[in-house]
Amino acid sequence: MSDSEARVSGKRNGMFLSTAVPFLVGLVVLLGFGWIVFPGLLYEKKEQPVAFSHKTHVQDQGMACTECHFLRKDGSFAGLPDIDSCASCHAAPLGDTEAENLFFADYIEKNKPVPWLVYAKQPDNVFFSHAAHSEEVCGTCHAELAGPALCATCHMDMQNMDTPPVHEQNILTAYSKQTMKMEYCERCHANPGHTDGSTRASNACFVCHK
Amino acid sequence: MGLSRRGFLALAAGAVAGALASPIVWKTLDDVTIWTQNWPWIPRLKPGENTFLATTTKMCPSSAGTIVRIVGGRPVTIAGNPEHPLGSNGVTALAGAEVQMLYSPSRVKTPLKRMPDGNFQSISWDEAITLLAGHLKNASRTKDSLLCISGDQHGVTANELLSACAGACGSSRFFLMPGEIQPAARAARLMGADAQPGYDLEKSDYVLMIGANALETWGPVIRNRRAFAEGRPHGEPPATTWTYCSATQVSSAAAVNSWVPVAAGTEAVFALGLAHLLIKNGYAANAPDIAGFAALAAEFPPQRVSALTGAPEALLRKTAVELAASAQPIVLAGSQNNSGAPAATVMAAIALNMLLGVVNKEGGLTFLPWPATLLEHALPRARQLENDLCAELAAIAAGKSPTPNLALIYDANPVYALPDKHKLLKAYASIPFKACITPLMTETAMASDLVLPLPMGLERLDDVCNPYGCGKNVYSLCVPVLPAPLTDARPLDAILSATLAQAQIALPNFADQEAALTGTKPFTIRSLIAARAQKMHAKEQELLKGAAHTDETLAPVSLRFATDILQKAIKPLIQSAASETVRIAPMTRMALGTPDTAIPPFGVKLIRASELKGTELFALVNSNTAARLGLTPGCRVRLCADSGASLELGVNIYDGVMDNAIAVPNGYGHTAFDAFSRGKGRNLADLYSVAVQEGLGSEWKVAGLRLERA
Amino acid sequence: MTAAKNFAITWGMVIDVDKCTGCGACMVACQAENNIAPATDASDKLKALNWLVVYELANKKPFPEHDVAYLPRPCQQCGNPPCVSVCPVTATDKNEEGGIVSQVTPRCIGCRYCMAACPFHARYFNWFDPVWPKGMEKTLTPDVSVRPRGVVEKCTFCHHRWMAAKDKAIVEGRNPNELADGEYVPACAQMCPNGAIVFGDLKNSDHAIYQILRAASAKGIAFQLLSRTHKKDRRPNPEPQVYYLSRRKWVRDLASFRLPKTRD
Amino acid sequence: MHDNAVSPVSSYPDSGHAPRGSFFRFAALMLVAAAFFVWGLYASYLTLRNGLGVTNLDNYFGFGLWITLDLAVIALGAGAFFSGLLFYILNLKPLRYIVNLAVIIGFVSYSGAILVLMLDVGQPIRSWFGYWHANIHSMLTEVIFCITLYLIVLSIEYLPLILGWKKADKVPFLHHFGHNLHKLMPLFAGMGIFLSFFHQGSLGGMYGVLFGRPFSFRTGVFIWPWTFFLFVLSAIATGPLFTSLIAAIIEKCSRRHLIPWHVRDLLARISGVLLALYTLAKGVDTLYWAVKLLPRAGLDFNSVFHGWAYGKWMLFCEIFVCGLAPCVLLLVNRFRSTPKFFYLASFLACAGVVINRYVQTVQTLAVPSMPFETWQSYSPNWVEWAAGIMIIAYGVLVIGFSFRYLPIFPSKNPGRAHYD
Repeated sequence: MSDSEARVSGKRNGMFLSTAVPFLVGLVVLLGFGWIVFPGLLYEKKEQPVAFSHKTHVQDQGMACTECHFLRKDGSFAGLPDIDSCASCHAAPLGDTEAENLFFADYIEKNKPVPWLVYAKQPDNVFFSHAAHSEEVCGTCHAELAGPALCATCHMDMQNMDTPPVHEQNILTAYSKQTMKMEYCERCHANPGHTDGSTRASNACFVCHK
Repeated sequence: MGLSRRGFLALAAGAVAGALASPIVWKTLDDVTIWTQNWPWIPRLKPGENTFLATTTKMCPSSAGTIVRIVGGRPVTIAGNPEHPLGSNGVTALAGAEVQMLYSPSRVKTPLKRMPDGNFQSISWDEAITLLAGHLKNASRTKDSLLCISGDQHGVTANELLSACAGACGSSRFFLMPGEIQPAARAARLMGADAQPGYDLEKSDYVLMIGANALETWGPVIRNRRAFAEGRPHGEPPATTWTYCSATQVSSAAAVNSWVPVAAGTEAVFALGLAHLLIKNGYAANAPDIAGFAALAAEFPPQRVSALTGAPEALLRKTAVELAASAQPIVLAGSQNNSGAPAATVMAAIALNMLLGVVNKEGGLTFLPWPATLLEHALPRARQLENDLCAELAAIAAGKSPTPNLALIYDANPVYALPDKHKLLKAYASIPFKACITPLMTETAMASDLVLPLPMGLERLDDVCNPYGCGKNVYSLCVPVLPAPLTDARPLDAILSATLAQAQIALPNFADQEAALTGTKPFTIRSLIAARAQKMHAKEQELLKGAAHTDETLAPVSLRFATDILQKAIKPLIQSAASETVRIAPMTRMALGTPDTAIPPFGVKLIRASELKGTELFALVNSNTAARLGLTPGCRVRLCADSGASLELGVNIYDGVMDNAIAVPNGYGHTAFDAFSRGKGRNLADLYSVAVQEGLGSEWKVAGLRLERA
Repeated sequence: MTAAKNFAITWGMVIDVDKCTGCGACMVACQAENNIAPATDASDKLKALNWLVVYELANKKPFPEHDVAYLPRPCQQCGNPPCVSVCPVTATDKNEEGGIVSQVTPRCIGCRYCMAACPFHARYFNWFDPVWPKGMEKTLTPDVSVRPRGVVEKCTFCHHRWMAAKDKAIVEGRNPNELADGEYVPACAQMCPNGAIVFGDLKNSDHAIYQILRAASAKGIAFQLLSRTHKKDRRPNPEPQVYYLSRRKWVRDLASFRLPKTRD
Repeated sequence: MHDNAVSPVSSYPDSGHAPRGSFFRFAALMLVAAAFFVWGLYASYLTLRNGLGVTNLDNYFGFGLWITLDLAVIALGAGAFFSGLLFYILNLKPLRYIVNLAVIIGFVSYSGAILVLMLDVGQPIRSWFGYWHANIHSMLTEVIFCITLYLIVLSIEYLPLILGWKKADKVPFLHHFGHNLHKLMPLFAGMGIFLSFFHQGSLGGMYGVLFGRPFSFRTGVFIWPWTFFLFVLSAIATGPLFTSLIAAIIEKCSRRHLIPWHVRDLLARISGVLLALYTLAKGVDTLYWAVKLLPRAGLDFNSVFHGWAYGKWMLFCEIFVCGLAPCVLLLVNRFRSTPKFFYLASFLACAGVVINRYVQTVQTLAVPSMPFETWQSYSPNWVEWAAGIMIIAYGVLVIGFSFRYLPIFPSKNPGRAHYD
């Protein structure tokens, strides 16, 4: 190659080095930051006020889920039990675990409701009817969604968790990491298989918004 | 090798590309958008279990049975209790706001003592009780030096406690705030019935309301409106006929069969006009002095009635014909500003009911026996209603009766509600020490020396007994829906018993031993209620769950027309009706609250655009009167009365007002309470003065109304 | 110009104007039920936020022929809603069984085009953030989200009460789409002391509203707001699901906008 | 300074080498504009911080001064796409003097409109929902799409002018980039024409489809009510006139002769024809509306006008004073060539469009929609005026700086990048 061509190719190599490489460096750094570091920054991690163990209650004590999470007579969902239903068994400390003593001192004796951090908390403008998503309704076609399996479609499988997972709350939206977004609900609500009259599901706005 | 400018630009471009291809931009945009849907400064909802508690509203004069919805221990909304005899599915606009009023900004939080510089300083309950006990002890030394004013028009237990306390301190000066019941009781007594006139609207097929706005503010309005609604199936011609006589064609006038324009204050003349027409076509009552009454009625031929009241003759005759034609007619009469008509008005109405022969009949005028008096020293209900607060304050002002040393005001707002501010409130102000037991910071509380917080209706145990206007005996309880009051408030029995004990005055005991229940302390609301329930053969547990006890027994009466008294009582009405060229037509609406509640937060949006603009109040006149008086829409006038009081208002044209009438809304002009009421418009009560007639109680009227361009 | 959408269930209202005394209990109940903030000064009626407003009608005659009537005006839940077609972000739609026009405030961008489209003025904008006196936010019901500033809101026939009634029916093993008459009633219909507001499924003959409306229409005393009568008016009719009754002709004429020439 | 005869040389603008007017005059003007801009910013801060309740808008008048201003500014900014059409597509060479200014005016009016829309929309952060949850039936969706896309096109058209700045021009890459971009202008002009035609029309369609509002409702063809075409026609008729007006103002301020008269004459003739067409169409539409549509909606011509603020005088102005009169002035040679009449005609035509936008926006909402309602009135408060004037000040600033530092008008100096 003549030196002019070398110079040109060198110039071209130089040009390649001085533009493409920084470009790639910038690209990779930001991609890494964006996909790995950034999501973590959005969430604020908090521990539950009481280290409640589902495993002890469900497996060791053989309690049924519906003893605490049940549908009331008026169709509304009881959600998390109030302090009185805990006190019905925990009138006095039953075991000697440190968590239970704390729970007893801070809440039972003061009859103060436990400020649980709800993992699947929906914002105020969303209405979710547990009655409409019961076993009878979904179970007719989905045999696999029996009992806890049905709950596990939207909630974390809590029944054999010994310590409650860390609650991660988005600092902007106040949603928790497990809060279902609309597209997750639309897996069933917008699924033609459900809205063709075979079920009562509908994707109309006011079915879920209030 | 340092970064060249080109290198830096390339790095930046790569970074931008990397950022765009990662969630940094898009997730943040999505989250910021969701942030706008859940702004932290917007109140959050709190879920909870729905429970419902039945109670009776004490805040609203309708005394209706209500059901309070409680979500996770928090009362949120209120609905009607259809099972309650005075209730229905609905509630009034005032009762509907009762839950929100629990959190009204003008709630009295702690006992307050007025300091020398005029400001209030919050003190402890012990300090307050000691202070009050001291004054009570001095007052008990001299006779009749304790003045008690109670705002509880519809209950008995609170009044019994208060009057028993006054009795224990040697004073019989216990007064209820002026209302519709006092003149009615006085008229009944004068006509030979020591009982409370009742109106069995449910079974009546023709209800004539002279001045009494029974579908808005007069009597137990929810029960009245249920009776009204039951008689009018949707879309069909009404099975019952309601006629409303008033100066303004508002509220009830829109739904009744016919509206008859009758000037405020001339209701008695209209009633006598009807009596005359009835007697002329053969109606007679077997009362002894029918002849005298017939002669008096004859002085009111239709032409004179029309001239005095402004009601067209044709409508007077039509009403008389309809009255005669109906099977179970009933005539109600009352004042148009809901604060007590002159006795003559109710006497004329009772006379009409006598003529129509509906006394103590189904669908007619039923006389209800007075509730029993349980405590010693307590004034019987009949005597409580004879005491006339306006007459008493007028006497104090005139020096005819001694100025009390101590005034004890319970759940009442006389400083705002009473007329004749120059005379009556000067007398009231001359009382050296005034203690006010009230849930809200009213004008009276602001003018008091000691303010004691009383729990709101939904926070205390109280009772409702035969509210004036009901047709049969009704007794029901106001049950607390909260475990404890939201402020440091104490119920009346706690305050009085602690004060009397501190002042070493013996707590009044049950009058007759039979009522003395085993072991319960007599001077408490709970035991009084238990005793009364037992006397009435009512089930106390049911009452505490919000059920009401009803009793159909009526007081046997033999009525007479008492024409001589009626003649004396009607003279001033005719004299003022003839002399006035233009008259005030008060307009009262339940939505704007009572003097004790002022305008509830949810009532503000119900204020009519033609009534209030910002803080300026507007009177309404029809086009004829406006032309005659030279008023143009939006001009400002000053209404002046002989008593020297004056009111500055704007003027709006509205043809739903009768001729020569200036319609002024009631319930404005508050100087206390909170931003929902304070400073809005003017207080119509200021314009009224009081004329006291011997043995006939006091009459509110605007003497010598003059109009000046402001 | 779409035709009216229809559904198996059509929630509707019949308001008997002849029984309304303008007391405002419905407006108070509506504010309490739907978490609407109180206002310290509402004399500017054009900025006051209510979902239901009671209009005062007059027959424009001088005293003594003057007559007054009160007309409560909720959202008419139109069968052919002028507002739904104009919303740029589909924040409002008539797509749900029951025929209630939904208003999803988390999606509304506050452009207020639907307010311009609605001839009944049934849509209200949050000009400021809602403020309750300290403590009064404890009386918020858990059924309706509190709306921030910058969004439009409207009467929803207390849609949350329908959802609660359906849940109760499901738990009791009944079909939630066949509710009995009165199981689902908006707050205004329940709280009206004169029973002037009748609510129910217009298509369900066991609901009282069905007979009341038929009888009234047969007698020609039922009317609808803006129900125009000119043959050649090719504008689509909003077809409200709210009907009114009045035995007084001037009320029917005034409110239903009959043409002067074609008045019967 | 002006010579009647149209001769190419002598009227050749003396741009390029002569200094661009004294810096002091320029700085003074820019300072005044900046002051108004800051005042507007304060009003915007209040609106965004406290909520739209600080304005006089209410539940009857959801649209007020800001929407009227938006529509007027976008209509008058139509000069950009229309002169783009004439120059790039129809190859009317003389327009090369004015096409760059037209683009800048277009950019200013659209970006200004978006600026004020961000204030006027209750939840500006959610405005991207217009794309994400678009409702294809709504005229406003089409407006949101086309206005934002056309703003991007305008920015792309504005970019080469920016790159023409002395300092930027020195960077070879930018110089070439700007030059190549200039070659693509016809493509962008074409896109601009398509987008503008639809959103100018949809802005009119927004009012025409309101079947709840008899004042603004119109029948039409397929899905477009007649107001769709009226708005487009009025926009392209007055756009170029507005551009000539701005050009005249710039010449007056900089005391320099920039655009030869024959360019303005050409624009005037085109606008005159279009204005005549528009006025005719507007007349026919008003007649049909008054005679046929209103009676069918239970109204008559008199019942939709009220008092001074919503009076018939504005309709008279729209059609005669600002419609017919400017047509005559623009189409008759004798008047067109005398600047005084030309500028009067331009001003009247533009004023006519502003009145039309005001009437369609505010009067539509003022007419009582239910028979038992009464007329309501609206008057903007200082917050709305301040934010409105901010847009005008923003325009003055951008045009001022562009004129001073960017090669808007073609100049003799070969060294400078110029585009014709």
